[in-house]
Amino acid sequence: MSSMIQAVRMALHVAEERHGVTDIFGEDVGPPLGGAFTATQGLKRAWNSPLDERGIVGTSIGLGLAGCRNVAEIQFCDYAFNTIDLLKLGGMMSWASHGDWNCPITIMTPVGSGIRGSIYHSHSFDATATHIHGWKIAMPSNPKDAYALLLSCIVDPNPCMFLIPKALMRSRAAPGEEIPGIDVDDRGLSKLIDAPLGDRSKWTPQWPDTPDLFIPVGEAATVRKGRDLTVVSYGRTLPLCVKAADSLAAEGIEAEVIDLRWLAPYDWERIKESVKRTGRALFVNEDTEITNFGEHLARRTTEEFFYELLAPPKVLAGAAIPGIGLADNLEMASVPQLPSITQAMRDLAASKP
Amino acid sequence: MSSMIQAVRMALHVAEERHGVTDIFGEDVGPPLGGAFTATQGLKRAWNSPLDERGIVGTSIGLGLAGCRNVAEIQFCDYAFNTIDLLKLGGMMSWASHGDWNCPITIMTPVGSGIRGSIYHSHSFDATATHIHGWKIAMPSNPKDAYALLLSCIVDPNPCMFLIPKALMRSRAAPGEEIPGIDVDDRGLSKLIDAPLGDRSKWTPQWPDTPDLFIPVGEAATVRKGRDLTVVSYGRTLPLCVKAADSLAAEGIEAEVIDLRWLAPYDWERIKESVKRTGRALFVNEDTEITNFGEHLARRTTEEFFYELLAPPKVLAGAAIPGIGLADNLEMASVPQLPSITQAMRDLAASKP
Amino acid sequence: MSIDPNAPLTNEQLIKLHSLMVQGRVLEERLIQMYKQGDGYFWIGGPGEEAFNVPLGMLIHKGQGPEFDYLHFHYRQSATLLAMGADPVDALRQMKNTATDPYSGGRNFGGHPSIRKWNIVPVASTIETQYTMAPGTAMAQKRHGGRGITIVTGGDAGTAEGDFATCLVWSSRPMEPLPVLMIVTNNKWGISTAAAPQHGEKNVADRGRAFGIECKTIDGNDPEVAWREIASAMEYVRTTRRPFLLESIVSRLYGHSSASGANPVTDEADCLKGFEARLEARKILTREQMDSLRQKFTDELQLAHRRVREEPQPDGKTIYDHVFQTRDLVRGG
Amino acid sequence: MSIDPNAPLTNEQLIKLHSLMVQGRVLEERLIQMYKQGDGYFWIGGPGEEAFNVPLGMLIHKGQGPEFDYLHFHYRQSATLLAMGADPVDALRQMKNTATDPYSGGRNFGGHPSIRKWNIVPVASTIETQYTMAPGTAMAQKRHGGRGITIVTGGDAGTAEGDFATCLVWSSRPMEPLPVLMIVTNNKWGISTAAAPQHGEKNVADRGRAFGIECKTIDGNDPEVAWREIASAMEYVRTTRRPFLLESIVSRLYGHSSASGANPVTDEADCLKGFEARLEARKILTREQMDSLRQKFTDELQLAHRRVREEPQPDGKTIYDHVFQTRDLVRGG
Ligand SMILES: Cc1ncc(C[n+]2csc(CCOP(=O)(O)OP(=O)(O)O)c2C)c(N)n1
Ligand SMILES: Cc1ncc(C[n+]2csc(CCOP(=O)(O)OP(=O)(O)O)c2C)c(N)n1
Ligand SMILES: [Mg+2]
Ligand SMILES: [Mg+2]
Repeated sequence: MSSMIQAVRMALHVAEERHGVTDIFGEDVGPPLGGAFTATQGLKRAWNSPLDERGIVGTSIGLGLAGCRNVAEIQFCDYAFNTIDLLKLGGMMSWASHGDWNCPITIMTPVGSGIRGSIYHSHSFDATATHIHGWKIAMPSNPKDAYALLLSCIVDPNPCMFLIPKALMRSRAAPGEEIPGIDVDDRGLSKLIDAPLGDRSKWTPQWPDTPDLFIPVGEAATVRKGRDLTVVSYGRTLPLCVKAADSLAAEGIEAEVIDLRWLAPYDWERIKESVKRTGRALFVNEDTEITNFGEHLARRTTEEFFYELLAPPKVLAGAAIPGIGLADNLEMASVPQLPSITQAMRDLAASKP
Repeated sequence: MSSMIQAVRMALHVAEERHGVTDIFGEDVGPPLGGAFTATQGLKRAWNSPLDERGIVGTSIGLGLAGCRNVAEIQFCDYAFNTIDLLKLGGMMSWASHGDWNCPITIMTPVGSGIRGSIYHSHSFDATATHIHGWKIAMPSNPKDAYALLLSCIVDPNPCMFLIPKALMRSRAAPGEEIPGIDVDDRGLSKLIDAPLGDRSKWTPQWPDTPDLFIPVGEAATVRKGRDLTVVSYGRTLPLCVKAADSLAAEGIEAEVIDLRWLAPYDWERIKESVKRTGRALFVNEDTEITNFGEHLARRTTEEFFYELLAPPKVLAGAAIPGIGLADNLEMASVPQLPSITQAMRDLAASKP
Repeated sequence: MSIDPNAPLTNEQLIKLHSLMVQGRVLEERLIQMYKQGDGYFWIGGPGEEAFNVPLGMLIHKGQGPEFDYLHFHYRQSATLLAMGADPVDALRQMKNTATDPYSGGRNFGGHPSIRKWNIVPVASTIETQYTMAPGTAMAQKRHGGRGITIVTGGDAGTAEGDFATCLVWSSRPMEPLPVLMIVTNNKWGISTAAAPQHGEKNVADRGRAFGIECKTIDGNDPEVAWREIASAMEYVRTTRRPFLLESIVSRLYGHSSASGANPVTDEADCLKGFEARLEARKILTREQMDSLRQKFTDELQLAHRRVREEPQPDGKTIYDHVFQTRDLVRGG
Repeated sequence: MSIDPNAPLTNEQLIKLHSLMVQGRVLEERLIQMYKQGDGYFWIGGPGEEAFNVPLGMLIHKGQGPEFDYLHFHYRQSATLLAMGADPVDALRQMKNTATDPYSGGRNFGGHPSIRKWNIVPVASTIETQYTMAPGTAMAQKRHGGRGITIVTGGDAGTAEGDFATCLVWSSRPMEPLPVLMIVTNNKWGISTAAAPQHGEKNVADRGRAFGIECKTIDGNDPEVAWREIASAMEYVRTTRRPFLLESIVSRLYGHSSASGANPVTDEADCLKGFEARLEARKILTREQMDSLRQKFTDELQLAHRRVREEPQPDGKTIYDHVFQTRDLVRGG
């Protein structure tokens, strides 16, 4: 079972081999390290940039305008907040030129909490990203989706953001959810594609022969069927929602869980069909809760089918504070965790019209 | 009747004379121009900075940390998107140091549409700003509030943003809503405090003796009472909401209009009291509609008093596109205007439970 | 095809240069008139920079894709576009934000072109962001081989933005120096802010030195000097595949933009006047020839103005068009 | 009180310097051990920079408000804090993110102090942002008069951020040059990225020259050189009220941070070893004295580690504390 970070790496390999990716770059992306999270080890097109996020985003756009499909990494999304103007410009190359240009780039960045990253390595980026129009935005919750979403971003002619939940970097594919073409066990895969500790200058990866997988832009997945309420989430909180749903089944509560996967454009039809059926909606993410993307989904839900709802749509998100504190208690109290998610689902299921 | 821009200028004068403001700075803020919108003409402490928004925000924070209360201007909020990380840092000086420091600064910037500013002089900043925690955020809809809100920002020990709706810069105080101490007419006031065209090097303003006015942080104003629906807005769209409400009275619809004034912290008690009474809520702003501050207010409204609502809360906001096009038709179609606001209010009042 | 920078310009070339400078000036004057007559909301442009901008346009290797020059312009480049062969009427269309505006469909301010077939990337109002993107196109060109280079232009005040330094850093990396011609047109102003009190550097171009970047400050008011220096800087970049920082001292003849009135100033050198005096003295053109040339362009553009005024405005329903592309236009070309 | 940079250090001063260097090294080793024993989630610090960081701390004019030095540090400054008189146990507390951590109440990573009474502004993880804020405190000092200066520190790779250029631009404006001592500790690495292929500049300090900023690159592994050069740069800034850019070549003895393992490296010069050999040769200290000093600090910090381990963790309910201040702490002081 590949981990999410291995899946990302394999997708990048496939992209540079078969989809014409010319550059994979960013801080510490090239040798010797191959990425702060090992996402870019052993890739032919990976190189180290200067420590300058504005230069990274600008260069990515420039390469894209010159027809070079590329993947640029911001080491942590926390360090993308000095580039919002450039992201806005990248997102408007087509629109502002009235369709004269496109910009086929992917910005990849780790997001969110879960590794005790303290104030400046725990930020979420989904609220910020979804407010920058002209980008397609993907965020996986499992390795196979990570692989397919990243490839889908890369082949798209538009600028795409690929947000990788830090907390799930080392999570492994569930049985039956493996990327095809990997016919070795975890250790075997690690031997093939994880760089050894120490000197790597003579190492070359042995890539398994994995196929092209894509997820149509804007297509969510219903990962658990249920009749009592609809939970819409993505990234780190998605597996927690599934876990909570599974545990609530014992209480007779059957929650449907939708993994959004694409935040822009997003799968409104699926949300609509589900919420109309269950009458109850919970939107879970870990970005801070004032001016939050879940609030957009909740207001649209309310606006469009208020009269069919059995309970008020609810948003469970991060606390509206400037950052996430380092100490365990602080991080736990700052962003949704399994108990708070379970409780929110239980409460919503119980609320009577 | 002073215009909003004159009110801002008078507040800055009072602030440098009586409230210890040491610096008012930014691009073209000092002589000879005194600000792209004339906000800083004739002020003693106004000076021109390099063309570097990151330096402006950083220097403002630095001055603040050294105890110098200051007002820094970003010429258009469109040019603050390369400084979001610094704004985040400014907003967390107290929180991250666990209360060891504070940062008494005000960032002032013109926002929004209404002057055919095209793609990069029409952005709103309220969605972005309200997602940066640790800042107090004010946005006036009339000259007197502009005066009082700016002074309130300046004397606050925390970082504050003062967002000035470009479209209202030249709007004048309504009768009875004049800043006290101005005992001349419009022309008279202009003679006293507007810099002459041409050479200004020998000009000095004659400031009227205006008093300290403050608006308690977080206090909204109910600018029109009504029983049928509650409209919450701020900035450019606020006077349009009032106008729409006045015209709808002829149709027998009585809308209550709340001018939020402070976006952070905001006056939840007032919204709550009103919406519980009217059962209908419309949130109007002109920032783009995905991950929008009005969506936060709408979801909180739904979450907290769903069962008391007579209709789904509605958000009327800007179109989710990368920018606002220059041509008249494009700008009109991109952000709420009087007809769309009136229609949204009419529809909401008509929607039957 | 390489150009010898030191070969004196032929009379034919000088006449062409002059004609384009005149046309450029007349175009800006027309755009200002459009603004003043209410046929446009905002004017910004380059009157006073023709002596630099025209040679630049003439020397650009124009076309689509990495073998041609990539152009990251700012908002004072109309004369460069003319020299490249752009239709001046398109500048009027963008000024009037018509649906026929080929650069932005009436979305962007005048002076903000985008022409993919000539590698002119969309001009943005955000000062200096173009300098962050230039290394990207230059990298593509370095790999592609050939003589294509990236040219980025901006003003003096804007160099205070970190993005200018970004371009210096990224184009001079020992692991991959880039074929970027960085141009700073120094008019000694940023809107109302005088340069002198703000700039610790004697010349902006000196900032390249620490990075081992070739740099030079030139008199941009003399088109022959400009031609020679641009050609020579381009030749350096085309052949060495390394960066060059060229600072050109220019005038700002109608103030910053319509925001500052767009009225003629009298205290700055007019490159066109100087050049015309020289052409007359050298007997290359007579005053009459030059006057009638100017009249011809003026008449043409006045007519064009009338026509453009009648062209349709974009429909409000189109605001969502082109948010996303369905085809990859920039690859394959 | 001014210091003569060229006066040789007295034996007493050398012994104090050495003692602080040893204490600084031992503190970092303890912090690394804490990390390795699970008493902290992340380590980053300055082992290898003591020869520069200790003299810096000793020479800082410490106190609150504009007559004292304002300090915009990065995350490798623990030895500077020790030299200023900070309690090393507080570094342990931040490492263990206890409620007693006086710098951030358990919110921030170790190595991220904030001490208002000494003008140490909150250290942030964001590389180079401190360089945008330094001009602000320096401006306050320029106006206030006196000898207080602003000191900002950062690494070599970080100078690629535009913020470094922002500090150069803002501190050298002819209208108001600022008393900023800009320090770059150049360890030739940014995490895993070697400096050489990324830097077109021969010395980072050369970037000051174009701005007329005094600049110098020094051997930061020699504490006597560092003392002299820091003292001399400070004296320049204190008296001329103008900026100075000081680049110090240093070692990185345990890699970048715990993210890269925090294991000792063997191929970089150890400033402490070099200094100790010299002290021994000059008969200022014996090997035994130095060994027992090290042992003493090691024992003290081991005990402190045990104590800190038992100190309370912050309560989750406190996350909203101090989002806003009710009082103005920085004015009046
Ligand atoms: C990032 C950004 N900040 C501010 C502005 C507003 N603005 C437009 S032009 C200008 C002055 C530019 O001066 P300079 O770089 O010297 O170019 P010039 O206009 O003189 O050619 C300013 C401040 C902007 N467009 N973008
Ligand atoms: C803005 C920003 N980008 C990226 C990072 C991640 N990061 C942390 S330290 C570092 C390298 C810093 O290198 P240098 O400036 O040379 O300082 P050193 O650590 O070598 O002392 C990077 C890339 C960050 N903290 N902040
Ligand atoms: Mg200029
Ligand atoms: Mg370094």
